[in-house]
Amino acid sequence: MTDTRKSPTLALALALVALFWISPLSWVAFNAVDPLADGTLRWPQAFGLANFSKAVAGESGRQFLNSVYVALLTSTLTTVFAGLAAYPLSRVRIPGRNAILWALVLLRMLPATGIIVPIFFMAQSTGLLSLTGVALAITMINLPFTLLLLKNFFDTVPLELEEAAYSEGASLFRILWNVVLPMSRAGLSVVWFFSFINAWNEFLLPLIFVRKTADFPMSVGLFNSFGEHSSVDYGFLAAYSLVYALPAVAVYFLLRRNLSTGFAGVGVKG
Amino acid sequence: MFDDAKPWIQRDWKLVAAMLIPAIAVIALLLYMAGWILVMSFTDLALFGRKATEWSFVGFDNYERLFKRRGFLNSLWVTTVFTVFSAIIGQNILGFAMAAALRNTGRFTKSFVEGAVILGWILPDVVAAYVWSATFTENGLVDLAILQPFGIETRNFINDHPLFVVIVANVWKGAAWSYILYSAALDTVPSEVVEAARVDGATPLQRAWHITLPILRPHIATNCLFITISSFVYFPLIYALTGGGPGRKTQVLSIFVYQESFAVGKLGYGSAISVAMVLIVAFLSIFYVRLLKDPR
Amino acid sequence: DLSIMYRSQFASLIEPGIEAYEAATGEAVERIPLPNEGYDNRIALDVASGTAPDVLHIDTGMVQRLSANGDLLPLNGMAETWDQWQFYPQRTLDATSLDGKVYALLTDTDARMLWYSVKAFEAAGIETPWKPQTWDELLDTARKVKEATGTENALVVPAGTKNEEATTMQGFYMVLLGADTPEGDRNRLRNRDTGQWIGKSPALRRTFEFYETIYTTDALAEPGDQYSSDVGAIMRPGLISGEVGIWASGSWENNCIWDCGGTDIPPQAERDKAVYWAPFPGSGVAGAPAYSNISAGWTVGVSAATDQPEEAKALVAKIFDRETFEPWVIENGRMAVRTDIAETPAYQSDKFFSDVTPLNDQTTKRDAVPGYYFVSALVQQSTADILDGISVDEVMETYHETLIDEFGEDQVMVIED
Amino acid sequence: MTGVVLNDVRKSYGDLQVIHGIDLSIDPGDFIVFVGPSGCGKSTLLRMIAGLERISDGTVSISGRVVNDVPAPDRGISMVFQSYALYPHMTVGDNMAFGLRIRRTPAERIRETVGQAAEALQLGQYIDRLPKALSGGQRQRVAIGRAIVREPEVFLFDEPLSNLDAALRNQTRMEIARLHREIGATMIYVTHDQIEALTLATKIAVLKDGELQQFDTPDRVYNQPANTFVAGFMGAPPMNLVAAEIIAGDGGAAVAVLERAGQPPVHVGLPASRKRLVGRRVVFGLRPEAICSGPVGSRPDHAEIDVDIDYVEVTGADRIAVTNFTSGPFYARLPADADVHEGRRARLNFDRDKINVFDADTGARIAEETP
Amino acid sequence: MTGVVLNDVRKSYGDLQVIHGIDLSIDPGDFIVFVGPSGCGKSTLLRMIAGLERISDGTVSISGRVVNDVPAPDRGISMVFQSYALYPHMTVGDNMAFGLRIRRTPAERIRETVGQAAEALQLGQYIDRLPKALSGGQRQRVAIGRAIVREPEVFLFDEPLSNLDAALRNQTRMEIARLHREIGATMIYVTHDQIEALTLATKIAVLKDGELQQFDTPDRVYNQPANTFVAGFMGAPPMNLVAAEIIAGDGGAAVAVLERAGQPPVHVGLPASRKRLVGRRVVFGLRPEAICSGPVGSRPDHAEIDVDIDYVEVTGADRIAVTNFTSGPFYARLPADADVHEGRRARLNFDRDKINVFDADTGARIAEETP
Ligand SMILES: Nc1ncnc2c1ncn2[C@@H]1O[C@H](COP(=O)(O)OP(=O)(O)OP(=O)(O)O)[C@@H](O)[C@H]1O
Ligand SMILES: Nc1ncnc2c1ncn2[C@@H]1O[C@H](COP(=O)(O)OP(=O)(O)OP(=O)(O)O)[C@@H](O)[C@H]1O
Ligand SMILES: [Mg+2]
Ligand SMILES: [Mg+2]
Repeated sequence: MTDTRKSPTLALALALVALFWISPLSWVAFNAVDPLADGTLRWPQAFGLANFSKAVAGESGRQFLNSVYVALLTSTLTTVFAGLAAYPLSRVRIPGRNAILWALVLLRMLPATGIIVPIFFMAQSTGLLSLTGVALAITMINLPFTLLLLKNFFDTVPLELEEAAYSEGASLFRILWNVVLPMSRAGLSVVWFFSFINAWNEFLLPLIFVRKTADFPMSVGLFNSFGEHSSVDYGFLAAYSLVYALPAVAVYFLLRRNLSTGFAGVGVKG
Repeated sequence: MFDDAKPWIQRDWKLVAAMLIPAIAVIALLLYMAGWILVMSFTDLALFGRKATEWSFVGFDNYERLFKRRGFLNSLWVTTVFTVFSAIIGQNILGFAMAAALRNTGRFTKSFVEGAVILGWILPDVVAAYVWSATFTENGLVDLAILQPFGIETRNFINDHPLFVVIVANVWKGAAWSYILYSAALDTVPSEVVEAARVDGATPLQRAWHITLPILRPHIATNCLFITISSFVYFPLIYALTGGGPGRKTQVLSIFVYQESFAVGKLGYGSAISVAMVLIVAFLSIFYVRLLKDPR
Repeated sequence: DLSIMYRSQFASLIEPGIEAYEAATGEAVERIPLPNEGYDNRIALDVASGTAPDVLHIDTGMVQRLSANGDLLPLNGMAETWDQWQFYPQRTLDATSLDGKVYALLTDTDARMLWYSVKAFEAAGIETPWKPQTWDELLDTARKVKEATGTENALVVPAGTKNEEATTMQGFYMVLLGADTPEGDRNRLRNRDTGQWIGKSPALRRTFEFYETIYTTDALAEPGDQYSSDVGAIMRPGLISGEVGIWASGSWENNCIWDCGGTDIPPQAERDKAVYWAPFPGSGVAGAPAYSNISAGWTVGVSAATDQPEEAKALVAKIFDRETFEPWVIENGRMAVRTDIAETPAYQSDKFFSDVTPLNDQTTKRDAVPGYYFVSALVQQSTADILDGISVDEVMETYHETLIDEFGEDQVMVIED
Repeated sequence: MTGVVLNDVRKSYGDLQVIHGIDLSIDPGDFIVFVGPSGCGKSTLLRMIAGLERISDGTVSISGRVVNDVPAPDRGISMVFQSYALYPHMTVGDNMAFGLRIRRTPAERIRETVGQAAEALQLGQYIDRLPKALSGGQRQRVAIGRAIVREPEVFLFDEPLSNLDAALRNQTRMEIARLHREIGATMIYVTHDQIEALTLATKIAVLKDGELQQFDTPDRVYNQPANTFVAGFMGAPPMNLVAAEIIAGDGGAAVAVLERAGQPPVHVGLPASRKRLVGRRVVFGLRPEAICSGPVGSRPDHAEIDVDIDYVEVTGADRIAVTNFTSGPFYARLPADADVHEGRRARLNFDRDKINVFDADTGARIAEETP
Repeated sequence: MTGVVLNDVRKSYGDLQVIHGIDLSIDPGDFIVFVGPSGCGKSTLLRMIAGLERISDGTVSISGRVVNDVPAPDRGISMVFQSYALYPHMTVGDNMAFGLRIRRTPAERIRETVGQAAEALQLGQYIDRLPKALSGGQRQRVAIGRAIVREPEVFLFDEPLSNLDAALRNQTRMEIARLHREIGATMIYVTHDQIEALTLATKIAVLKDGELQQFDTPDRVYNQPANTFVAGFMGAPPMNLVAAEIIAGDGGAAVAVLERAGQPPVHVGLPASRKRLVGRRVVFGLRPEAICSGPVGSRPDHAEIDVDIDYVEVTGADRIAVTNFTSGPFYARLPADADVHEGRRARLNFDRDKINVFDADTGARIAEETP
């Protein structure tokens, strides 16, 4: 229960926030349903789903699957790698571990355009110029940050629960699997979703890595709306971006219940 | 190192060490590449042309240029303003406030706001740029929906207040991340502790300030670091929206780098800028590190 | 197997050629259509790592970059094996040549000029067709348009960094080329004899001053619009509606103003009634050309790393086979690069083509040397500074210093008044 | 001073109702103790009064004002949580000072108040420690300290002494009693410790399964329990309950027939005030301490019974004899030197006037008739 | 069966030593209760035996084997944490079953064992709930259930009943006692409840500030406390301690002079077995329950004292009189019907043989001389 439940100020603030986020999207909505869309903000001149049928035609089915593949692989790899390493980092007192992690996170700053040359050559020499390579590359770039993130979440799992499991005979693996991970569901979900979206949105790496047209993800397909001489097919762009974004939003809603487990502080007194 | 670790870690220290392996391997790769960039920053390597193959070391030339060339310091300033207002203040605070406010609101409101916020995050940058261009351009959404009804003269905000527009756009685009992270982080705050503060008479703001925020300190520090980094290197939306202009008014460092290295293909110089940016952010983030450290 | 990489917008040109090749040889060709975005990046990396496809669809600027590095295969040999080679005039081949070797074949070319709004001109009482002879005349017209219609964009010459190459090609270089006599490359960015970049020259000064007049002194164009997320979306409808007076752009606008994709275009006569064009005039100083023009275009070339050079060339030949190539040129309103196509009745009878083709008698190319893109970016940034209100003197000083800093003192020259 | 009134308060979690309509009127300055079996709803009730749990139905009033929709911070209460709920990032001192700081109490005054409370709770030396470096009892004391420094109008204590040792519990209890006397605040206190309940309370509320069983003074709750549940719940060992049938004896006096497992029934003559019971089936309640041992006939006014001693528990001061008098355990609390031994037979006696009588069906107490 | 031996066990947190060298030998099948003031190190000791806390110095042996370096799961122990440490994401049933699952107990068997334990702890209906939907006492019972289903060789209970009501506590205590009898496990049990300590323990270990004060049977800990600390700690109210000087009386018999605040000292003649005390300064210890009230001279063998009654606490069964006999409170535990009243004067008496004597300086008990 909260004392904000019926607060009108809060309701008003939330309404404003919602308005701030929703109203700009009218551009997308209007252009998407307007077969005559010209990229300006105007009431649709005509209504029709032509843009959508274009957006889901042709390669986009396969591109969708490719996007799903990269995103799932990336998020899974990132979560597993980060999860494995975050536990020791959270529990073993390594001198300067925070500073080290921070320094590593800074590497994320190296801009894609700069880092792409070395990454490309590395992928080429290991035969990873493929979607799998893309997933690995994104995993690599994101790892320090996700590691730090997960460590923070692991830090909040009460040691006493691990002690209880340990004294009940649980191996390290079971302590992790049955206590630490379930208790960090919120953190894991965030890390997972973060990497998922990162991969879902990544454009440059797949463009450069993928050898076969059939392997392109949706983020590349989006740019088919851009023609020569900076001409843009706005109707297609708007419709495609919705078709592109909505599955990822749906993933969030599937994941969302993990963000509020209400476990914190329940099992232990103090 | 494992000496004062918990017994179950000591017992399985080999497994614990093994758990670190994938991360260490990946990070080693990353470091290797960072090293490559560092080395590149001392060369005149280019993406195209003769300098792509016949490059040579040029010492600190690239770094010197950075300060001599017009634009770097300006970009640094613009980036700092952009980061502080759009990320640290905008995304961070708004994201937190929403996470806190929506934690206990009804399902429908929550889903509605969340859906919009997350859609903004996932929407491709170029599309977001059109969205915001349509919002702030002459006769755009703001003009039509706010200014005209009140009889205020319409205007082109993008031309008049470009930095403001990109800041707003970036808040819109990026707050979802802070929102999601803080939603999860808030889940780790024991609800009874917050209840105790309520009983102690703390208002919602006081609870946030004295209880929730201190408990979330590591998460906040991490997030600040991350969004600072992201904003420092954030490129596509600003580029698509204003191209760094008018003039250099929104020429953030990432656009500066793009123009100096990518459009021009000068990898050496571009790397130097990147390295300099890393150093700058490293310097700025000393502040966050203090936030991360336990005060006691 | 052969592979080919091309921009997906050019599918209607490339794919019939591929199909014809596949039908002829029975070999499958691997197609890699890509969007514009990131295309150059991908090519550069593919070429550098040796993973490039055999045949590449690239723009002329890329040809210059790649050929200088030996990444493209010279195509001169095709003259013997392919009977349609003869229709490429030397002038066309020069655009894609380095040291006498041809590295790619143009799919089309273009010209650059001033597009004006008939509606705006009528409102300002300016007679059309309109053909200014000097910059003063041009500026005068613009002022009149501004006065009559109150438009923010009476005369738009691309500027700033957001427009990227358009600033240099449709804007700065077009002004520069008319700013001074062509003798000694006084009206260019680089002296082609000495190989030096020109750090200061009367032409550069006049060009910057021209920009200053437009964007600040006389406010004939709105600087902010040069940074909008879609400049074309302001200019093109603006020309039709009369909200934009004059816009410096290229020959493709004949279609693009109406619909770049090319499906919804009114008949030529109707188009001409709303928007028409004039050559970009010279400044009017002694020795300056009467008008200026610069061309570029897309090309197809063969990767130097290919292990099937002959097959690759055969594919190129199929793509440019007149049977499929000609319809593409006509339908897409491209300026023909080949004599045989330029001489077909269909092309000849097209009013726009016949009007515009003479422009290319006097066209120029950008400086096909390493370093060009640096200077181009510098030009873009310098115009941005003018937009920002920085004085011409200061912008020129910075321009000069940056060139020296980049290329060294001996690679930069100064042309005194 | 502030009274608290609960009016038909109910609480459901989803479909599960855990508080079934409780009416309770607490006078200003009262010291109310909630007792009841684990899980009966004491904490829930406290949390509803504190404003931490939505009230599903009914009203809670504080100082005559319905507070159902008043947020917790505005109710003028302070609370000790059963699970402490210490602020993990604050030192002991800061934990205690938090509520005062919120109210902008002058720093000097905070230091003083917190210092005093810490001393009283023997936490002086831990003032700069974080909760995670404290023992369980130390944490609990911090929780108490946090509540008492604020001097609110209503105190809510949820088992505040459960982790303290006897001496400290005694002291803290006295500290709480002193506080109650001095600032006259209304106190609502949950405990499982009967001594605590009986000594601290002005009134005790006995709960069972979310329903109020009895709300009365400690004396009456102990000596005149409202029903068999209260009788069996209060007191350790609890009141002995024995089924009986009342028949008419000589001169119409009531005589109880106590059934015994596998042995002949025992007849106990009852005082005159019990006449009306004749013919009813009842339950007798007898406190273990009302039972004495002694030589046969030593107390002629007492009823005597012979029992086998199953088991003797020595608790220091007493010997608790567990006998086979009824089918369940039947306790007698005897002095430590009483002559009872495991496995032996003994004769015990008890004062007839100390018998409580309950209805066999409803379990409700049947009061003595006043002649 | 398994014994546990502690040999000079020490524990420091950083510079702070909290356990100062404890030696303790626990026989197989013993039921040991640790008592001591809050923060004295009971939990720490338990955690060291469990293998959860590094032993800074000394050794812990289980079954004769030094286990300092043996991991907790291999020590054959199970533990109830003071803070429960329930897995918040598992249901009650899963919480209890976890340890069994780890050991690959057959599912059928797990269900049975857990079901039985849940029934015994009255948790049957909560088996599918998550801990967050349980009351404090229910959570504590889950913690107990989790420990007992595993049937280990050594049980460690850290205040397992602190949040249970008297009846349930009684039952659970019996359940634990039954378990102890049936599987014969060694039990180490921390409690603040003296009744629990005295009734359950085969031996009690009294700790103070990380040092062992006494380790002996409940009877001896209660009746022959090793020092004034133990004397004052055990029992509620605690043993009265009175400073005395022993002088020689008639015939060389020892006579104690008890000093009283603001009143003439009282002389108490001592039994013959106390002769050697003459001339020493000592502390007398007298249990409140050793004090009786009664008419003057009713017990000629007893020593009599006159006191003012400061305060009377009625705890149901007893009246605890707090008197001004010494400067601190001096308790007398009298029957509920004793004729003592607040503010009145009363004459009390006590059996001289029940006096405990401690050295005034060291506080150590001085045994009676055997004649
Ligand atoms: N991490 C720590 N750092 C420093 N001191 C600590 C730490 N943990 C416990 N202590 C101290 O060690 C002492 C013993 O703690 P322990 O928990 O063993 O007490 P306890 O006897 O169980 O007390 P209680 O009855 O209150 O639970 C306490 O004074 C406590 O403050
Ligand atoms: N979130 C919940 N969902 C469902 N039932 C709940 C929830 N919280 C508590 N309960 C149930 O409500 C009942 C009352 O709980 P409450 O905590 O008030 O008990 P209590 O009297 O304080 O017990 P204890 O003495 O054990 O602390 C319990 O049976 C408990 O299982
Ligand atoms: Mg409770
Ligand atoms: Mg403890």
